[in-house]
Amino acid sequence: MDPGVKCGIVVFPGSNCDHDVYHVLGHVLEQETLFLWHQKTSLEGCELIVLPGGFSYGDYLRAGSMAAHSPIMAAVRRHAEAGGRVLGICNGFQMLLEAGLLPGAMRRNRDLRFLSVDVHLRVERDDLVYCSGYRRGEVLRMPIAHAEGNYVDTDEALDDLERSGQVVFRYVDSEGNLASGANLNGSKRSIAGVCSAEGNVLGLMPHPERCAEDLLGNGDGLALLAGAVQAGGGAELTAAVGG
Amino acid sequence: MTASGSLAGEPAVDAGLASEHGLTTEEYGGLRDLLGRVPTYTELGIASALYSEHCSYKSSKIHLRRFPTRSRRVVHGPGENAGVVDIGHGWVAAFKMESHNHPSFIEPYQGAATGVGGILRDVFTMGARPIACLDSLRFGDIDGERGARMRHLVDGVVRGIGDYGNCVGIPTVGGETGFHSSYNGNILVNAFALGVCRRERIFTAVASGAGNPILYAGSRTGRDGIHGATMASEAFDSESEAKRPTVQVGDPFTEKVLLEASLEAMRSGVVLGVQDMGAAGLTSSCFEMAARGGAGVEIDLDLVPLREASLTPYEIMLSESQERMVFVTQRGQEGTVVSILSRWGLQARTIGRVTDDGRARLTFRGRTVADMPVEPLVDGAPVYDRPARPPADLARRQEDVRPEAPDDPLGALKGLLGTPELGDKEWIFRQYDSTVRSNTIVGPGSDAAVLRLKGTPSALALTSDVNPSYCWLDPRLGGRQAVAEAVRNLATVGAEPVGMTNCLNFGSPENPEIAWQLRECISGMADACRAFDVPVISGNVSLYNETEGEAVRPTPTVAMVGVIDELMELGVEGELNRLLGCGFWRAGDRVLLLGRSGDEFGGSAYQRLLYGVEAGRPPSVDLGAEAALCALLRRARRSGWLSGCHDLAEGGLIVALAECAMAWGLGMRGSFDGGPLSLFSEGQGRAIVTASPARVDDVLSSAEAAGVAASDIGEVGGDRILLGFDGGVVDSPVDELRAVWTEALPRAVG
Amino acid sequence: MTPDAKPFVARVLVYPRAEVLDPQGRAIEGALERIGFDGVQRIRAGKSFEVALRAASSTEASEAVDRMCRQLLANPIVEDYSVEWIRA
Amino acid sequence: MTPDAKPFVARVLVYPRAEVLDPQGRAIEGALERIGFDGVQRIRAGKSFEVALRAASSTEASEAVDRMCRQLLANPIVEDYSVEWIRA
Ligand SMILES: Nc1ncnc2c1ncn2[C@@H]1O[C@H](COP(=O)(O)OP(=O)(O)O)[C@@H](O)[C@H]1O
Ligand SMILES: [Mg+2]
Repeated sequence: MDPGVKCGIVVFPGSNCDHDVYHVLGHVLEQETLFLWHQKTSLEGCELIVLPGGFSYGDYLRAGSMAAHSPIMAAVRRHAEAGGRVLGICNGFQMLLEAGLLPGAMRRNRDLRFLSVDVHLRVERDDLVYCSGYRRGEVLRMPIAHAEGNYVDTDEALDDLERSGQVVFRYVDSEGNLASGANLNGSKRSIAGVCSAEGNVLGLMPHPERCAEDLLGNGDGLALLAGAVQAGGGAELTAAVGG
Repeated sequence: MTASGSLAGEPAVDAGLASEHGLTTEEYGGLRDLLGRVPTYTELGIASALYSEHCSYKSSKIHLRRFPTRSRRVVHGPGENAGVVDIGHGWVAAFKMESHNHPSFIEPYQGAATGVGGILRDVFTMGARPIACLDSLRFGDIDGERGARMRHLVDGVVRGIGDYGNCVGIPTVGGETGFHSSYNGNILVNAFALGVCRRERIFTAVASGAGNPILYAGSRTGRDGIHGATMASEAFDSESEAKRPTVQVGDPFTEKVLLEASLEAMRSGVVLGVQDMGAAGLTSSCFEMAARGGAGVEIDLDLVPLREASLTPYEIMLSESQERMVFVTQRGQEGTVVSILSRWGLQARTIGRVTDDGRARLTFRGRTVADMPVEPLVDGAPVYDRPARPPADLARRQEDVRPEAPDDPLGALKGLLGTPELGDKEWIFRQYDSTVRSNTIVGPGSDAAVLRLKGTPSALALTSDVNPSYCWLDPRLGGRQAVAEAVRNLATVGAEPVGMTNCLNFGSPENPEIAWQLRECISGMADACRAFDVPVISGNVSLYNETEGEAVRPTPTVAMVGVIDELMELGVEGELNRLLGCGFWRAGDRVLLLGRSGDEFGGSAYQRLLYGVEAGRPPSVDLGAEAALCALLRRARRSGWLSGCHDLAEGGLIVALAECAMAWGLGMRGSFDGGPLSLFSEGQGRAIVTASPARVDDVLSSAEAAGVAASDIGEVGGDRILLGFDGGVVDSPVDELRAVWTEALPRAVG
Repeated sequence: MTPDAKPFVARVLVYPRAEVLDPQGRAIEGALERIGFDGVQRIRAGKSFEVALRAASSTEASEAVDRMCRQLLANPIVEDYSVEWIRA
Repeated sequence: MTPDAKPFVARVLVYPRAEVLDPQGRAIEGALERIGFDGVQRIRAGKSFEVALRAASSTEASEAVDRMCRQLLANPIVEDYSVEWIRA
């Protein structure tokens, strides 16, 4: 693999996809990858910060709400504000919302049950570093596994989000069409993933790290992580996306 | 010790109180003799827990001895928290199955959740990292008004299992779910967990080295679950309501950090022994750990972290509060463990030490409240050879009831697919995270789940099986069949069985007819284990599953683990998850039927679910023919000949073909040499395989060489199932079958 | 329910029973402490429901709410409930 | 917190904001109807927390609880909260 970026995976008590992300970044993509304990206050020079899935602190209040106050989150915030890459997957996405690094909030899934299934996603942007391996409109298959992935915000906020092109992935059917049957958790406007205005912070509910190897029958998620570790980006990224 | 061990407010101990604790007159007498005095209240509580069926296996021990427990792969057989087998490349797998039937009936959500928690702790106390769970569930009638409570139980159990396993981050990759009115008053919730670790990292629960400290870690001790072990050893009656406060509440977050912290502590090199507090809490963990080390223990109960200060020694020793562990470390090194645990936000505290006098001595506020010999209480618990005799109505049960041939085989097929029993179980398993840890190649919905083993070329396969109707009609045959089906399910993915665990769910062994069922089932299972050379490495017995005299169907749940040595021999990477599943996915593949098809309808789904008849002799199980079929399947898999495989089970050939078609929505066209009734026969030792036309001859000629009947019955393709048989044809769009099948369970659970 | 039913609004509070583990309460205590609230002594975490219903009388309304609590809103095995009236 | 802090107990109620769909409330309404409660008009499903804390004064206590709500107990995008005092 090409020299990419140094990756840090934040481990919160209750994270449980930390090792899965590590496996893809460290072993499949062969990047320098380390775990960052939630009590750290420095990111140790990591350029890509991943907030992994799981049930941080048990998620006993709202998913991600307690982790959002972890000591390391101040450093993650500074990193994000400086244009650094932050990728939140599932519980990590929930943390980014709770920490205010991405707009919106999560409610419990529409039918109030945990959902562990494969879904189809439509790629809404291909100008983000994360999506550089995808084409706009492309349909991906990825697993979801969550109880609180029902994305919501006010209508005005959602309009703003759409206008500024911050919706990155939507739940669709296998043909790429919006359909309520394909939006299993009930998210507003079928939103599955959003980015910050500058495009450097991305959060999504599906798990790209669980579908990054052919051996597991699905490699659709690999390009997302491969994009995330691409060298360069940084400043150019901000310029290219324009915010 | 004198009676000074009694505390103010404690009831006086006598034979009557002992009997309320479930001890027989003889057991109580034996206890008094052992101590040489009247036991204290705390001691009585401890003895009643250790003598309970749940902890002592007093009614089943004598039968369990029949199981083969050794093989060249077995590292630890029964007796540890979980059995351990070698799975190659320097790795071992630790696994076990446990019941949580009674708690789940009382409080389905917490009962099932804490069942998962308990089995996970059994695995990680061995030093193994849990990587997969299975759950085997039996419910009663869920239809109509009368089924309302049962639907509530289904909902609660499934949520409980899901919420716990999902939070800890262990995928639930398979299981089984059955429905039968015999479970109306007593559902079954059996949870299985498997963990892996490097061979040299395995730990055992041993207390050794006089003077070494005993540390308590995890949640504080509360009043919950007091007497759970005793409760699991009693039949239900109207008083069970009153036992409700004994339900434990699970905290999966604490479990997750306890898991990580414990594994880290075990890697630190200072830990000598680890034991979780499961049934009978601190009592069983201290006594069993001491017994294994031939040691004694001294515990200061004032040091046990409590949720409420008012807990008595009796309550402290019997509490079943969840997410608690005991560590024994080298003397002077306890600080290492304390600091690892505290990094994970957990408290650890020294509560006592190991001694060398073989006694358990407990003190509380300056008084000795228990002083008992360890070994005789743990290993010397009574063993009963309960009277056993076949049920009076056995002959009537087994009377052959010839089924009627279906006028409308397609209608009968739809009828079966539309029952919760044979319907799609996705409504259940989509509530379980089945892909976390990113090892799942084949998840729930197939014959066997398949997990890659990172860092090795191999994979593990898992399955859980039993047919309670077969076991009720002929327990010996039913026991055999359960093992045979498990071996066959593993063979469908090319896996060699390496070990088995089980959960024996029966009614009261004090009823001679149930004792007979238990004995016969175990014999049948043991015979089959020998025939297939599969060791039993762990297990659990759950007796007294009955309510007001009505026992559950005998349900000896089998969970089996297999190894695929070289995963890549089976096919190319991107196709493995499809070709190891049991669905048609490649048009043009040939469909072959392996195994001899005879008419077998005793206890069949056809009779039971369509006609309400549960009678006859269950399908015969020819262990030699099964072994030949399984060897053939494994060979064909390893040779990369197969693109899919599905064994024939409930509902027979036509149901199996429908399942293959519904998996990916791809149909088949072919013909079967038999009448309409034979489509539904449950003759054992059969499987459907698919292969590209170029491979058909290889499969057929190997089958011939192996003495396994084989015929080409059709071709994969199109969007219909079209199967000709003697006198007619079954013809249906796959979508129509799928609609019936997928709706069955969601509709039933409302 | 009679045609002349009147509107009532109850508030139902459901908490884990005192002797039962309250993992959520413990977790919140921990989180509050971590973010610097040092005066917190104890958190009990529970559910609250606002139930608007029509009933012929306050007795009937209160009986109905009580039944709801026992049958659905609270799990008596692990939870206690209490009812207050917002509109009686 | 000063040494002469006094004990306070607040009750915090957190409900989905009016304009946000309350799937749990809807589910409970459905379930109540199915089991035969026909007078139910509307259910709001929320959370309640009992917060026991020590503070120097009631003003201080109420400020602390307010901050807890904003920082942790409620998410303003989807939830509203209210505070009542059980022991003020
Ligand atoms: N409670 C459950 N949890 C997880 N998976 C389940 C459960 N019940 C059934 N399944 C899955 O549904 C599929 C069908 O089950 P079953 O008919 O018992 O399979 P088989 O007859 O091959 O043993 C299996 O893949 C099984 O793993
Ligand atoms: Mg099968």
